[in-house]
Amino acid sequence: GGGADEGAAAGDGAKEAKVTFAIASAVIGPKEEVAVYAVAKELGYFAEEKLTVDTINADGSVAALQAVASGSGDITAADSGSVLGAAEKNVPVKAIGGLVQNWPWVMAVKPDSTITGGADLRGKKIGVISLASGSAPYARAYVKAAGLDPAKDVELLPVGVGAQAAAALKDGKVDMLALYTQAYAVIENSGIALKYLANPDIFTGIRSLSFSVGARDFEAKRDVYERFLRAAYKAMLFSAKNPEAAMRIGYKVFPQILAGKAVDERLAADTKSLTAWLKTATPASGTPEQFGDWGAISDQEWAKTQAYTKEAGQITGDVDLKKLWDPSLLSGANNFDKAAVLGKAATYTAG
Amino acid sequence: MAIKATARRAQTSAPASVSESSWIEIGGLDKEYRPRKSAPTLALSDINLTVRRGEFISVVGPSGCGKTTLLKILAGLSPKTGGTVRIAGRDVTKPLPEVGMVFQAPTLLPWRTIFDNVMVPAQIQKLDLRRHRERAQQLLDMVGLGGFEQKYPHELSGGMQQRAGICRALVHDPAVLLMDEPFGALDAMTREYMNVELLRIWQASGQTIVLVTHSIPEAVFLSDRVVVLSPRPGRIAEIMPIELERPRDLSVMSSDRAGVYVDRIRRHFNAAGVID
Amino acid sequence: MAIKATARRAQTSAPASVSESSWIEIGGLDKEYRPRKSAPTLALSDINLTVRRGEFISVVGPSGCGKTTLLKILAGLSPKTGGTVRIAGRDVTKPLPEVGMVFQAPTLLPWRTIFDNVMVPAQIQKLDLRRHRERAQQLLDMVGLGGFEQKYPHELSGGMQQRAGICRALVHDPAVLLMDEPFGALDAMTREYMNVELLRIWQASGQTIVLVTHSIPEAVFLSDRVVVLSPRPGRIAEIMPIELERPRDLSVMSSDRAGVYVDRIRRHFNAAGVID
Amino acid sequence: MATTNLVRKPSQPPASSAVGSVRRRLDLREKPQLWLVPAVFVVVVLGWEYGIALIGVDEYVLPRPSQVVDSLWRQLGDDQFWGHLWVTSQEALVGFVIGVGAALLLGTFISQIRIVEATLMPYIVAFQTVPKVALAPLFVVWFGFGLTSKVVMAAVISFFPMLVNVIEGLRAADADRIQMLTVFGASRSQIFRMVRLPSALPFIFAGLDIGIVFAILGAVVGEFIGAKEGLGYLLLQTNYNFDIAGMFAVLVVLSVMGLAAHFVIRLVQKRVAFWAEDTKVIGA
Amino acid sequence: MATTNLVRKPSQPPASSAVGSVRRRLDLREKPQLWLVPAVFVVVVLGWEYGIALIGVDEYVLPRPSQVVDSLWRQLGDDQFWGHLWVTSQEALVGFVIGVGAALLLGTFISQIRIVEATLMPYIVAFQTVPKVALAPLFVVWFGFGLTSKVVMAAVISFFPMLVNVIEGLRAADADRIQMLTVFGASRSQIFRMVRLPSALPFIFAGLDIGIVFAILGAVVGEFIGAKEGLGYLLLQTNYNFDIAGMFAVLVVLSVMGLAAHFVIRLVQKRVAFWAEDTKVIGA
Ligand SMILES: Nc1ncnc2c1ncn2[C@@H]1O[C@H](COP(=O)(O)OP(=O)(O)OP(=O)(O)O)[C@@H](O)[C@H]1O
Ligand SMILES: Nc1ncnc2c1ncn2[C@@H]1O[C@H](COP(=O)(O)OP(=O)(O)OP(=O)(O)O)[C@@H](O)[C@H]1O
Ligand SMILES: [Mg+2]
Ligand SMILES: [Mg+2]
Repeated sequence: GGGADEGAAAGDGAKEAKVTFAIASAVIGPKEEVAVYAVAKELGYFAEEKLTVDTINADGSVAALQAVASGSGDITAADSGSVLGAAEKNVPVKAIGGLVQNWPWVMAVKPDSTITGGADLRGKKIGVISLASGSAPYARAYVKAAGLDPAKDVELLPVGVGAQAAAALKDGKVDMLALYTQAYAVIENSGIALKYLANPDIFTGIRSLSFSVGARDFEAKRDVYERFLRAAYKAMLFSAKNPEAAMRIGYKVFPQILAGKAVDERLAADTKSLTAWLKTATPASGTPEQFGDWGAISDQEWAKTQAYTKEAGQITGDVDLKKLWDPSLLSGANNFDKAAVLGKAATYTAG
Repeated sequence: MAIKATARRAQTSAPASVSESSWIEIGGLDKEYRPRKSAPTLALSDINLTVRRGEFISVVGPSGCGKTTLLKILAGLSPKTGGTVRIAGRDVTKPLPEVGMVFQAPTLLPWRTIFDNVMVPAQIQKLDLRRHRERAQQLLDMVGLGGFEQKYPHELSGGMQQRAGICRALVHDPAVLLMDEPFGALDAMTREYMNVELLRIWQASGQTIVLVTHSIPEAVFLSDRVVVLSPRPGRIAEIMPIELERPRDLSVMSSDRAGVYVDRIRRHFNAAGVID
Repeated sequence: MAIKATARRAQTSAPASVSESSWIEIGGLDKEYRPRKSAPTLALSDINLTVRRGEFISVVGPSGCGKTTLLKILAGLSPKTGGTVRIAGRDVTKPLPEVGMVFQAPTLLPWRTIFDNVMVPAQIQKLDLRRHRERAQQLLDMVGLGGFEQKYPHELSGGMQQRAGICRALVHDPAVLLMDEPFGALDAMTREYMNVELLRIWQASGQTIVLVTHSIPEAVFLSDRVVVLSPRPGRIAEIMPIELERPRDLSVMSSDRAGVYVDRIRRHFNAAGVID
Repeated sequence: MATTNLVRKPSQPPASSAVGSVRRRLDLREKPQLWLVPAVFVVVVLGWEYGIALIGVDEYVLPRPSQVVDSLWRQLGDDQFWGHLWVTSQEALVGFVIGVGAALLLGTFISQIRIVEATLMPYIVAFQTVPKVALAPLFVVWFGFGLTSKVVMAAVISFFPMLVNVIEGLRAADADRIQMLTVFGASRSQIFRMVRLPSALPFIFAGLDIGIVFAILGAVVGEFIGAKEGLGYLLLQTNYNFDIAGMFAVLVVLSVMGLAAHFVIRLVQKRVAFWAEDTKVIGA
Repeated sequence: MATTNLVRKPSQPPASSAVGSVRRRLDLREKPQLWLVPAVFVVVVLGWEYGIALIGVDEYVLPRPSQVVDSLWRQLGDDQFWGHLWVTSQEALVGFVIGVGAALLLGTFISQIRIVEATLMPYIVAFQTVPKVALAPLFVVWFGFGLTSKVVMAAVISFFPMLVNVIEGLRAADADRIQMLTVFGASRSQIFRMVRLPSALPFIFAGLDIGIVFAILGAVVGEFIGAKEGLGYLLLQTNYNFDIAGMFAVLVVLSVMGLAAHFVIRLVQKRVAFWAEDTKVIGA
């Protein structure tokens, strides 16, 4: 990848820096680590920013936040609810940019199911990943939005993700699943057909993953984080434009995604998964050419997210957003040459 | 304290072909130990012996000549290398129910009281427990362990443990009794007393007894015949019938005739050179 | 096959105050066993005994009277309940290095060959291994275990194991030797032979020996004095000096004077009633 | 020089009972663990409370004991908490009984018939090396989302340590004792009951001790996979809520459960395998 | 009636060597496990392959052996796979050595000094009951995301079974043997080496057998918490990719690892604790 032609990269005065990106999941898959990290690394976006970025896998958002707060990692893309929870517990973290902006959770039923919406839910069993995961509060909120009492009118069953969840739905142990879109992509990839229910409006504007860093050395590393975000958003744009190329790059950087299979065997399915993930992390409508204002989270979105998180029990009171949310890096992070990235994406062929 | 002989003897049914005079038959018996890690040892060689029903046989021989080995083969505990061993007409390939044994080491179970240790055979053979409890108590009293019934083996002295082992072998009144130096850990007086008691029990019950002993006078005092084994590998050096009239009491031992027997057996040992 | 006495005897340094005539001092010794689960047993009561250096003492008494208990207390293995026990001027509260012991049961280590079992004391006390290996071999040959050095204990007969146990107690030539029925599992001939050998070793080495035995003639034959214990609780019934001239050989035992001693000791047993 | 003492002392001298009462009073000196254990506890807790800041561990990674105690206190006042505790205890206990029971039965069977051992053991080892956590989805599919799958997890994890110890223990029986019983005509099952089982007790109790600890672990891990209640679920929940002190409070409760079970097992051992205690040598 | 046979038989009759050669040939009859183990394997695999359709289990829940073999075959041809295998083996082995070594040392120390045991044991049990998976963030803070945290996990999990067995085993030594050594002036450490350790061997080998299985488990679970390589990571990845056959292939590899370790340990046991083999009774 070329340097200057792709926009305002790190200034000449910028120092070389090392950054550890904590993946908030124990596995590497066709999601942020591919769309953000792998692409930025492979295409030299990090190098342009004079960054050397490494990854660690932390088992979930909480562990990832603990890692960045305590300095085991520098930056993570963690669930906003968990970020709020951390802030409430005085864990020194800061949110510096949004990532997943569209509500990633959705309800799915068997194709032949008679359930069409919230009104049909009375007496049904809903499969959630676990009662201590984002999927449970989502299911409750969904039921509530339909005017039912989540505690009485439905039963939540922890079914996990993947095969276990698919089996539970297929065997009729649950009537529907409450998972994130990308988890469904994996299920569909294995040849199981699903029918999705529309989310009510209440979920629009609730934020999921956001970039978060440790608060203690935030000021000192401000510049480094800005450079990281810029590279990350460039990679997002590239991935949005050409998910298949992004996926190929993902295989190159993380060969373990293949788990012993051939690229051709997995590419179609993984690209589908990655696309599903990208849809949640980019504006709901429009083409990549129209995307901009990467990472912005409006006050209204924060309020909605906070209300939802409170409802879910992850926080008990209001969080001081001024302390938690620092959007000051975003203008610099958006300062890059979109056209160059898009052009490269359009013509990219894996080397 | 009289130990009553129970009537079980009569029950032991033998094939009609087994004559009372060859109750135990040992023919051409060989035994070689073949340990995995060291050289084989020939312990017994060409043993031939016929014991009639109700006979009292003693086996004497230098240490290590194969006495214990012989008893273990009779007890069905150790496989023979060659020859035949039959008890009451049956080939001995595993322990027979009518055989009881006193071991060279007392081998009591540490988790059982003395009384319960003595009751082991009765319990195993599911005999009338009430009657055998009585018998166990009588036996314990006889050997001087009255009052120690509820103690555990490690609270007893070596000789007391051995006596408990004798009670255990007698409690179910086995038709054939194999005894491996039962009185080795006893002082001379207790030993003589036990000899007399054993004779009394034997006479009342009609048991067939094979006794291994290190005491030649004891062998002469108790036995109908004394089998003298030669040093390793054990061969029969002589089988000596003891023609002292029964019932015998300890005074027999001071008689000249007994002395002759003792001397004659003793000569075998000297001839063999025993040690070195 | 002569076993040379090593010169270690002289090294045993005793406080100047300890006279050679009270090498072992037992005063008012009491011992009560107090098991957790059953009634206490008074094993020894008011034992008083002084042994001079180089003396050969035998202890006899009915089974269960406390002989083993006495040896274990002397060996520092079992705590006394009352009284004093001193060896070479030192209170015995734990095992003393100059004491060796032959146990009533042979207690060999199953994971060691016979030879290595015999070498245990030399190894423990980090003695010159080369010289002691020679000595171990001599001892094994003496007791008739030549050729069995590389066997494991379970491949030996009871009497052979006991003999190995004797070799082990002798290999490091301890100043004080405690022997608990060392010849119990041996036939009469082997026993007599071992008696003679023991006397020879003792005379050459000047060891102080306390021997527990069930054989009264053996006690008389070997000892300077014989301690007779009464039945439980063990008390000293008599301490009998044996005034037979040394060196002794087996013919001594057929002498009238020896017979008198034997009879006198035997009377103690009869008087006590021994069993029941 | 003959000394005879003709006054026979009573076999239970008065001194004996006196010793008994002294013993009871000196408990603290005879069993210094009675104060040493709490002492160590206090030292550890104080060190943790005040040392944590020094070594620079953050509270949200390792909370201070005072915070944990606060949280614990709050939990203990909550009925739901006792519900969780009850569920996990139940799962662990039932799983323990099943796992250990199965190990006892299979171990007995296996060790009695050499050929069965040689044939089955490789499969058992192979199965044990499979991380049960990875099989969790299968467990849930097979045993449902309720108690059963957690009980199965607890049973499966506590099974193996017990099995190995049972097999090894039943083999350790003294050959002479077995010979003795054989001569008296004992059947296999009598030999088993009279000799093999008692001889195996030290092994079996070691297996039980390991087993109960792993049964609790198994139940908790089972709850990680898919549960609506139980301490494992509570762990997930507190972690999800970033309530690290609360999470440690649950961990403390789990520890106490394990401890209690350990002490019960050791107590039973002392009662059941009493002879091993009595034969110990003084000063060795 | 005196019978004497004066011809002394050679102590090694020719028959003896004949028996030896016959033995070697009859291996399959003397060790029927040599064909029974594979036989059971074939039956299980065939039953699984064809029975699975009958009982209606979906492939993505429990794949057919043929699929697993396919997948395994592919994995074995992949360099990455060998990397994963190497990483996990390393973690498990190093963890095993550390855990088991620490248990041996601490167990020795603990069992020699009663008071230390009474004081420390409660804490060890308490620590063991804590689900290590829940402590993941701590592990990561302390030991990083690299090999170390997995090694620690393997060590910690294999430690406890070994510890309990070591303590119990060192206690099981025969009191008479200890007395014997004591009389000859043996120091504590000599008693330990000459009696306690050999007596404890059956316990120690049971502990090793359990320990290696748990060390592999520990390494895998450690990889679950946060790893970029290793078979545990591969399990997560295949599961995430819905590649259930691939996941089972990894499980098979883990099983084989456990099996291999088990056989090595049993082989060593036969060599080291030979006397236990030799004293067994024939037919009991
Ligand atoms: N560990 C013990 N616990 C309780 N009582 C014991 C213990 N050891 C021995 N005794 C009791 O002490 C008494 C003396 O035992 P000891 O072993 O000293 O006798 P002994 O003279 O050696 O007998 P033997 O000649 O039979 O070996 C016996 O009554 C015995 O029951
Ligand atoms: N299990 C075994 N393995 C190998 N050799 C053995 C075994 N048992 C005994 N022997 C050997 O067989 C021979 C005879 O032993 P046995 O025990 O029968 O002698 P014994 O006559 O009873 O001697 P003792 O009077 O000393 O008890 C001995 O040489 C012994 O070494
Ligand atoms: Mg014998
Ligand atoms: Mg004794």
